[in-house]
Amino acid sequence: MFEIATLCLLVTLGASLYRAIKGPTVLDTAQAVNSAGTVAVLLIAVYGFLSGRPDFLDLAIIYGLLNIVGTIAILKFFRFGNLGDDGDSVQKAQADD
Amino acid sequence: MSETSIFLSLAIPLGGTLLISLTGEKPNLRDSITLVTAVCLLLVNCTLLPKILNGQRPEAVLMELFPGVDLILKVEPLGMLFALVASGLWIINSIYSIGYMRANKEKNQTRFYVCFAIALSSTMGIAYAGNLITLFLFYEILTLCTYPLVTHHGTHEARHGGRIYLGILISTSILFLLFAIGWTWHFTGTLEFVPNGIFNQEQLQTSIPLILMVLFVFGVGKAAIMPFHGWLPAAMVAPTPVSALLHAVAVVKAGVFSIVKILVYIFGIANLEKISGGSWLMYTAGFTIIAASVVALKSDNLKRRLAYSTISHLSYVVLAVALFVPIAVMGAALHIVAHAFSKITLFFAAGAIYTASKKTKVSELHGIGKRMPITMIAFAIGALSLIGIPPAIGFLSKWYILSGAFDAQENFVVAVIIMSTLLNAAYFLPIIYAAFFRTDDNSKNHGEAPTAIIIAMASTGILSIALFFFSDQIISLGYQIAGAY
Amino acid sequence: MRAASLFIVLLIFWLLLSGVYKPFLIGSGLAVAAASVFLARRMEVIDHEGHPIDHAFKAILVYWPWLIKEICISALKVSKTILQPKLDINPKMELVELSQKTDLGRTIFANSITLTPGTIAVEINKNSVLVHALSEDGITDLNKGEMDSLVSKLE
Amino acid sequence: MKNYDRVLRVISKAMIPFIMVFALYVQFHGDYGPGGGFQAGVILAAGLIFYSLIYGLEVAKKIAPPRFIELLVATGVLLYVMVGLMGIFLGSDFLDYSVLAQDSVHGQHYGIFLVELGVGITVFSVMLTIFYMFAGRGRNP
Amino acid sequence: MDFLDNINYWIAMFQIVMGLFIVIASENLIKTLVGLGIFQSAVYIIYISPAKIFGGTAPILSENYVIYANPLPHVLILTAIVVGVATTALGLALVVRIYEAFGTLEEDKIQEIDLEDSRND
Amino acid sequence: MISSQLPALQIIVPLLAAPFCVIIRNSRATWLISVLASWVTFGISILLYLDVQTLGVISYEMGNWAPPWGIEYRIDSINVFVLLIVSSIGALVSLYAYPSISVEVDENKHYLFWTSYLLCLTGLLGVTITGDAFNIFVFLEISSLSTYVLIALGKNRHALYAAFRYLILGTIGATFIVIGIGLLYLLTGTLNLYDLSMRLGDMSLTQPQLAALAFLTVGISLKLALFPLHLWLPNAYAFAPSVATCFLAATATKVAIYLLLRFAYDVFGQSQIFSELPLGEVLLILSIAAMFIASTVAIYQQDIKRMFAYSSVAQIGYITLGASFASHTALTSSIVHLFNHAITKGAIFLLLGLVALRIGQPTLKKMSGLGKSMPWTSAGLVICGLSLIGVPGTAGFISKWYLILAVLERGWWWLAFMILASSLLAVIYVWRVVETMYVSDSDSRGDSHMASTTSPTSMTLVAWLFVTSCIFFGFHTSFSVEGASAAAKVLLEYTK
Amino acid sequence: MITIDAIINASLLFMMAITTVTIARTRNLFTIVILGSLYSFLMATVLVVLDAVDVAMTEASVGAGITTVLLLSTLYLCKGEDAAPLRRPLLPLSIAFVTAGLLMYGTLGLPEFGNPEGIIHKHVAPRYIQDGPIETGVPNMVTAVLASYRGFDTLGETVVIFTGGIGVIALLRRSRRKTKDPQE
Amino acid sequence: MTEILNLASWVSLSLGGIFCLIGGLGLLRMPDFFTRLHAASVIETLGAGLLILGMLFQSGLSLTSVKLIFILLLIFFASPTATHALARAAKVKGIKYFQKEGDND
Ligand code: NA
Ligand code: NA
Repeated sequence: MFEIATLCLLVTLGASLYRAIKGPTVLDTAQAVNSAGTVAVLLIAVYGFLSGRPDFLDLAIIYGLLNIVGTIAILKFFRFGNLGDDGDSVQKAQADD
Repeated sequence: MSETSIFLSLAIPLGGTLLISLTGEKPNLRDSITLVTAVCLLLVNCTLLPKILNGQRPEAVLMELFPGVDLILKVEPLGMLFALVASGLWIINSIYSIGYMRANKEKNQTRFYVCFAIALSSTMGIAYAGNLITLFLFYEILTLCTYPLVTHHGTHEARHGGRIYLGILISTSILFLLFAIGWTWHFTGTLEFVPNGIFNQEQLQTSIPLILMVLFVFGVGKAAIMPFHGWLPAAMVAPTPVSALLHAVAVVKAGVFSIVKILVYIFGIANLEKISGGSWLMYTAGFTIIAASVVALKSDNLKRRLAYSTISHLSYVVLAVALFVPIAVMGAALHIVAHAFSKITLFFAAGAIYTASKKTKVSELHGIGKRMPITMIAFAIGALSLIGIPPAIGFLSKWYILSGAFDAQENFVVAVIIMSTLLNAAYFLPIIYAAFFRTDDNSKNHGEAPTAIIIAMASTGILSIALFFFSDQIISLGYQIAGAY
Repeated sequence: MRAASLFIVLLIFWLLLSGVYKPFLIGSGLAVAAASVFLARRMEVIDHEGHPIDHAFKAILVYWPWLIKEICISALKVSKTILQPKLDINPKMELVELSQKTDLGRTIFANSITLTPGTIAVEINKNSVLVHALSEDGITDLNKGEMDSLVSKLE
Repeated sequence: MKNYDRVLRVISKAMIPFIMVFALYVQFHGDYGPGGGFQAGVILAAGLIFYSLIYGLEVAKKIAPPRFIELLVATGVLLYVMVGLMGIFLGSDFLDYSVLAQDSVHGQHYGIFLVELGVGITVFSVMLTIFYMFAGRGRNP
Repeated sequence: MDFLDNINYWIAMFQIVMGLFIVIASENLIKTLVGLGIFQSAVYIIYISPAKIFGGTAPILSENYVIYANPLPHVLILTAIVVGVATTALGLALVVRIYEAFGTLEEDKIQEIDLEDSRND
Repeated sequence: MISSQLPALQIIVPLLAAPFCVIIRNSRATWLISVLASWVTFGISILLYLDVQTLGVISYEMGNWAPPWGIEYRIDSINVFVLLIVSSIGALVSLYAYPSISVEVDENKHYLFWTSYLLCLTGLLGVTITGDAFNIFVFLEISSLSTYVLIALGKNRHALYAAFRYLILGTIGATFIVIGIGLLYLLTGTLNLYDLSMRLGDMSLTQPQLAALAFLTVGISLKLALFPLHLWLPNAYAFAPSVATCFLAATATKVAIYLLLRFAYDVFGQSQIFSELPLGEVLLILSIAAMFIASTVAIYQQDIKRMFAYSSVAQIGYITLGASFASHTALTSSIVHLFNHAITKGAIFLLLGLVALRIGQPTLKKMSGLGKSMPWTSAGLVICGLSLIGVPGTAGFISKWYLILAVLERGWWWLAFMILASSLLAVIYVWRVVETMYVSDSDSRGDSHMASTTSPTSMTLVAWLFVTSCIFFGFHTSFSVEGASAAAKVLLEYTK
Repeated sequence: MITIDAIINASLLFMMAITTVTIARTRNLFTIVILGSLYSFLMATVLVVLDAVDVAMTEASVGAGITTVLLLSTLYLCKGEDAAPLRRPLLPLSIAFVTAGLLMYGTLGLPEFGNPEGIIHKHVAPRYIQDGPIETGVPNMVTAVLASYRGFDTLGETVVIFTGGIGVIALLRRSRRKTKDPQE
Repeated sequence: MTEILNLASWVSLSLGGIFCLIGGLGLLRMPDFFTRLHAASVIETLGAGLLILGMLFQSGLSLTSVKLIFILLLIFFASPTATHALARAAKVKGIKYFQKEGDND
C-alpha cells in the first residue's frame, strides 16, 4: 500500500526535477526545488513505513525545516543580491509599513 | 705526532682564514697573518718530509662519512711533493699578492685572502687525500673557493669568466668524476688509494676500468685536457696573483696531481698496461700539448698565451704518466714542480708588467727589458725552464719524461716532446727578444714594479734554477712514487 | 506568562519527540526548554506574534476545520483544472481588502490564502493583500470576506 | 527583512524556538536514533542563521556575540580532548571512556555523551562563525 | 554483473567523472567548488552502498530486525561530509577574497592578471 | 605511565595547544604557546625514536579498543623517522617565526596563524603516526585545510589564488585517496593498515585492488607534488608567508612521500606492485621528468621563492626515483634525501624569510648585492644551494651518493649519469642566485635598501642552525643514513 | 530482483545524475546553487534508502542548509550571476575519462552489494553490530562506532571543522571593522 | 478494525499519491510561474495531508503519529510562507504572469 504512494511521489519528484531543470527563470527552479523538498519529506516519511521503521521521522522533520530555511535564504539573496536593480521596490516596501 | 701534523696542515690555513676575516679592518695585520700562516704551513709540511723519505706513510682519519667510507688523509710521496710545492709557493705568492693588490688598489682584499687561504687548505686536503671521496670533497671545495677569486672584479667579463670557470669545473666533476667514483665504489667496494691500485685481475679483464679511466681523466677538469680546457683562459679575468695561483700552484696542479694519483693508486701503473685501449690517454694528452701550444703561439694577450702554455704543460704530466713506465712517472712528478716554479715566475712577471705599465699584450712589450730588467730576466728564466734549457728545473723533468718515452719505445711521445719544445721556444723567445733587443716606440715613464712583487718574482726565478742543482730530495720522492707500484 | 507557556509547549514538544523517558533525558528536556525560552526571549520572538497562545484553542477548534474544508474544495478544483485536456485558466492578480489590525492576523490571512490552492498572497500591505488567483472565482470568493472575518476573530 | 515581510517575520518567530529544541533533541538523542552532535550543531546553527536572515545580522550578533561564539569553537574541541585525556588520567588509554565510571558501559555512555556534546558545540559555533564572517563581510564598494 | 545491480557504482562513477569535469572545465571559481562538492559526494555512494544488506535495516538497534547495515562506512562518510563542508567553506572564503583582490571570478582572467603582475615585478 | 602514552601525546599536545591559541588570542602569548607545544612535541618524538630503537614496533590503541576495531597508532622505524623530521622542523621553525610573522601577517590574525600552524603540525604528525587508513585521511585533511589557510595568509594577492588552486587539487587528491581507501575497505573489510597488508596477502592483485592502488597513488602523488601533478606547488610556496613556506616545504611533501612508501611497500607489498604493475616504471619516468623539467623551469624564474619551489619539485623527483625500485640502497637513498632535503629546503626558505624581512618578496633583481649587506644570510644560501646541487660536504651529497649507488646496483649507469646531469641544472639556478648576490657591478642598486635594519638574531640563529645541519649531516651521517637504512629495511621486510 | 527499494534507489540516483548534468550545463550561478541544494536532498534521500540514516541527516543539513547559505553569501559578495561557458573540454574530458576508466576497471571486480556474505559484513563490522550496543550501551551503532570505537576519527573530524572555521575567520575577518550589513 | 484502518490507510495514501501526481502534472503543464505555484499547492496541501493521514491510520496512537502531525504542521506553516515569498520575489523581479489571450488587464 505504501508502494503506490512511493511511486507516485517518485514521479512527482521527477516532475519537479523537470521543472527545476527547465526553468525558465531562476525562480522557477527555486520553486521546483522547494516542491521537490516537500516531496522528499513525504517520501522519507512514507519510506519509513515502507521499510518498517517509522521511527526515523526525525529525518523528515529536518528536511522540512531545512527546506524552508534554504528557500528563505535563496529568496532573500535573490531579492537583495541585486540591490542595484531592486532598490526602488525595496524602499517602497519599507515605506508603506 | 705525524697525525697532528696532517691535521695541522689543514687547520693552519683554516685558522688563518678566521684570523684574516677578523682582522680585515687592519690591512697590515691581515697581510702579516697571511704570511705567518703560509710560513707555518710550510714548516708543518716540512716536518712530514723526513718520515715520508723514510718510507713511512702516516695517516689520519677525519671521520666516518658513511658506513664503509671514511674521510681520511694519508701522506704519500706524490702528495708530499705537491703539498710542499703548494705551501712553499703560497709564501711567495702571498708576498707578491700583497704588493700587487695594494699597488692596484683592489677592492675586497679581505675576501681575497680568505678565499686564498681556504684554497690552500683544500689543496692540502687534495694532496693528502686518502681516498677518492676525500679527494673529491677537497677538489670541489677548491673549485668553489676559487670562484670568488676569479670573479673578483665583479665586472661583466668577470661574471662571464666565472661562469665558464665554474661551469666546466663543476660539470666535469659532477658528471664524470663523481660518476666514476660512484661506479668505482659499486664495482670494487672500496675507494682507498692503495699502491698498485684497487682492481683485481678479473676486474681488469672487463671493459669497465677503461671506461672509468676515461671518466676520471675528463672528470678532473682542472687538468685542462682538451676539450675541457676552456675554463683556464676564461679565468684569466682574475687578478694576476689569482692567475698565478690557479695556473701554477693550486688548481691546475691539483688537477694533474689528481690524475696522477688516481692512475697510480686506483689503477696502478703496472695494471694500466693491461687495460686495452689505455693508450688513448697518451694521444689525447699529446694532442692537447700540440694544439694548446699552437693557440698560445697565436695569442697576443700575454696572460692568454701563458694560459695556453699551461694547458700544454699540464698535458705533459698526463702524457708522462700515460707512458706507464716508472721513470716517466718520476718525470711527471718533477714536471709538476718544474712547471709550478717556472710558470709562477712567468705570471708574476706578467703581473709586474701590468702593475708597472698596464700593458697586457705581447706586441706592446718592445724594449720593456730596459725599463724592467729584473722582471724580464725572471721572465726569461721561467721561459727557458719551460722550454727545457738547463740549468733550469724544466730541463730535468723533460729529460726524465723523454727517457721514459724512449724506455717505452713510444715514438709518438718523443715526437710530441720535440715538437712542443720547438713551439715553446717559438712563443717564448720572441717576447724575450723583443723585450731586450727592440726599442719601444711610445711608452709612459715607468720603472720596476713594487718591491714585494720584485722579491717574489726574483725568488721563484732563482728557485727555478736552484732546484736544478738541489733536486735530490725531489728525485728521491719521485723514486718513491715510481716505486710505489 | 507567555514565556511560561512557551516553556511548557517546548517541553511537551521535547517529550513527544523523545520517546525515551529516562530521568537524564527528561531532565535535559527541562534544561533545553528553559534554555530555548531564554534564547527566544533574547531574540524577542516571544510575543503575540511568535507565540500566539491566546487564540490557539479558538484557532484549532473553529478556524482550522473550516480552512481544511476550504483547502480540500479548492484543491479539488485546481486538480480538475490541471487534469483537463486543455488548460482552462484565467489568472488574475488583484488587491483584496483585509480587515486585520495586527501583523499576526495579516499573516494568518495571507498564509490561509496561499495555503488554499488556487490563490496566492503575493504582497501584503496594511489594508490590502495582492492576490494572484488561478481564475476569477478565487478572487471573488475572497472578496466575499468569509475568510477575512474568520481570521479577524482570531486576533 | 524584518520590516519588509510580515509573513516571514511572524512565521519565523513561531518556528525558531521549535528549531532550537529540535536541534538539541537531535543532540541528546543521537544515542537512540539518527543524529548526534554534528547534525545538532548544524541544525542549531541553521536556526540562528534563519533568525539572522530575517532579523538582520547585527541583531543576531547581539544574541550570539561573535567573540563568544569563537570561544565556543575552541571550547568544543577542548571538551573533546579533555574527555579523551580523562582516560589517560584514570589510568587507561586516550579516549577510553570505560574508566569514566565504575561500570564500563556507564563510562562509555558518559564519554559518548560528552564527546558528542563537544562535537555539537564546535560544529554549531563554527557554522555560525562562518556565517557571520560571510554575511558580515559586506561588499567592497 | 547486472547493470541494475550495480547501478549505485555506475552512478557514483558518473558523478565522479562529471564532478571532475566541472572542476577542470569551469572557468568560474564558484562553479568549480560546486563541481568539487559533487565529486566528493560521489564517494558517499561508493562507501554507503556496499554497507547495505537487502532485507536489513539501519544500524540502530530494533526489536524487529536482526540484520543491520554495516555502520562503519556510515561513520566514515559522516567524517567525509564534515571534511567536505569545511573544504567548501574555506574554498568559498578564498573565492570571496580572490574576487575582492582580482575583481573577477573567471580563472583565465585571474591568470592573466597574475602574469601581468609577475611581469611588473 | 607517561611513557606508554607517548604515541597519543605526540598528537594531543599540538592539538590541545590550538584551541588555547584561539582562546588567548594575544599575539605574543600564542606564539609562546606554539613554541612550547612544538618543542614538547619534538621531545616526544625523540623519546619515541629512542623507544622504537629499543622496543621495535610500538602499538597504541586509541580508546583501548583493540585493532582492527579501534584506531591503532603503529610506530616503526620508518614513521618514527618521519615524525622526528616533522616535529624537529616544526619546533625550530616556530622558534624562528615571531619577527617574520609580525611583519608578514596582520596583527589581529597572528593567533589564527599560530592555530593553523599547530593544526598543520598535528595533521602531519597524525598522518605519519597512525596505523589506520581512514585516520590518515582525516589527519591529512586537517593538515591540508590548515595549509590552505597558512598559504592564504600571505600578503600578496597571488597567495589567495595559489591557495585556491591548492585547495582544488589537494581536495581532488584527498578524494582519490578516500576512494582508494574505500575500495580497499570493500575488498578486505578492514581499515587497519597492518590488518590490510595481512589480508591483501601476497597473491596477485585483483582488478579492484589495482584500481585502489591507482587511486591511492594518484591521490598521494598530487599531495606530494609528483611531476606533473605539481602545479599547485610553485605559487603556493612562493606567496605563502615565509614561515609557512619553510615549514611546508620541509615537511608536507615529505609526509606524502612517507604515505606513498607506506602503501606501496607495506600495505600492498613491493612484490605485487612492482612485478605486476608498471608502477615502478611510471614513477621512474615521472621522477626523471621532474628532475629535468622542473629544474629547467626553475632556471627561468625571477622570483626566488618560486625558483626554489620548482627546485622542490625536482628534488622530490630524486626521492620518488629512489622509491621507484625496491632495493635497500634505493629506499635508503630515498629516505635519506627526504631528510636531507627537508633540512636544506627548510634552511633555504628560512634564509629567504630573513631576506624578505629586508627587501620584501625576494626577486633576482632585488637580491643584487645581498652578499655585502646580508653576509651571513647570503653565505647560508650558498651553502644550502651547494647542498641542493649535491656538492660533497653537504647533506645533499649523501643522498645523491646513495641514489647513484642504488642506480648502479641495478646496472642503470645511464640513469646515474642522468641524475648527475640533472644536478648540473641545479648548479645553474643556484649559481644565478649566488652570482647576483656576490658578483655584481659596483653600481649595485642594492645599497639603497640594505643599509637599514639588522636581521633579528633569533631568526638568524635558527636559520643558521639549519644551515649548519646541512653541513653537519653532510659529514656526520650516522643518524640520517642509519635511520634511513633501518627504515628501508623495515619497509622491505614488510614486503612479503 | 526488483524491489521497491531498488526502484527508489535507482530513480533517485538517475535524478541525481540528471541534476549534475544540468549543473554542468547551467551558467547562471544562482540556478547552480539551487540545483546544488536539490542534489543534496536527492542524495540524502538515497542515503535513507541505503539505511544510512545518520549520514542522510547530515547530508541534508549540510548540503541543503549550510552549503547553500554559504554559496549564496558568496554569490552576494561576488556579484556573480553568470559563469563563463566551460572551457574547451578536451583536456577535462580526457582526465575525466581516464578516471572513469580506472573506476570502471575497479568496479567490475567489486563484490556485489547488498549481499550479506560480502566481506565487509564479515570482518570488523560484526563486532560493532553484535557487541556495540552491549559494550557501549548505545543502541545507535553509528553513534557507538563514531564516538567510541573510532572516537579518535571523530576527534579528527571535529578538528577539521575547527580548522575550517579558523580558516574562514583568518580569511574573512577584516583588519578594521567595517561591517556593512547586507540586510539593512 | 485493523482491516478497516488498513483500507482507510490504503485509500488515503493512494489518494494522497494521486494528488501529488496531479500537482506534479500541474508543475509540468502550467504556463507560467504563478500558475505553477498553484499546482504546487496541491502537493503541499491535499497530497501531503492525505499521505500523512494514511500513515496516521497505520501508526495509530503513538509517538510516531505525533511526529507525523509535526511534519504536517511544518508543511502547513512553512510551505505557504515559502510560496508567498516566491511569489513576492517574482512580482518584484517583474516576472509577467500569464493572461488569457485578449485579456489585457
Ligand atoms: Na495557494
Ligand atoms: Na549519531
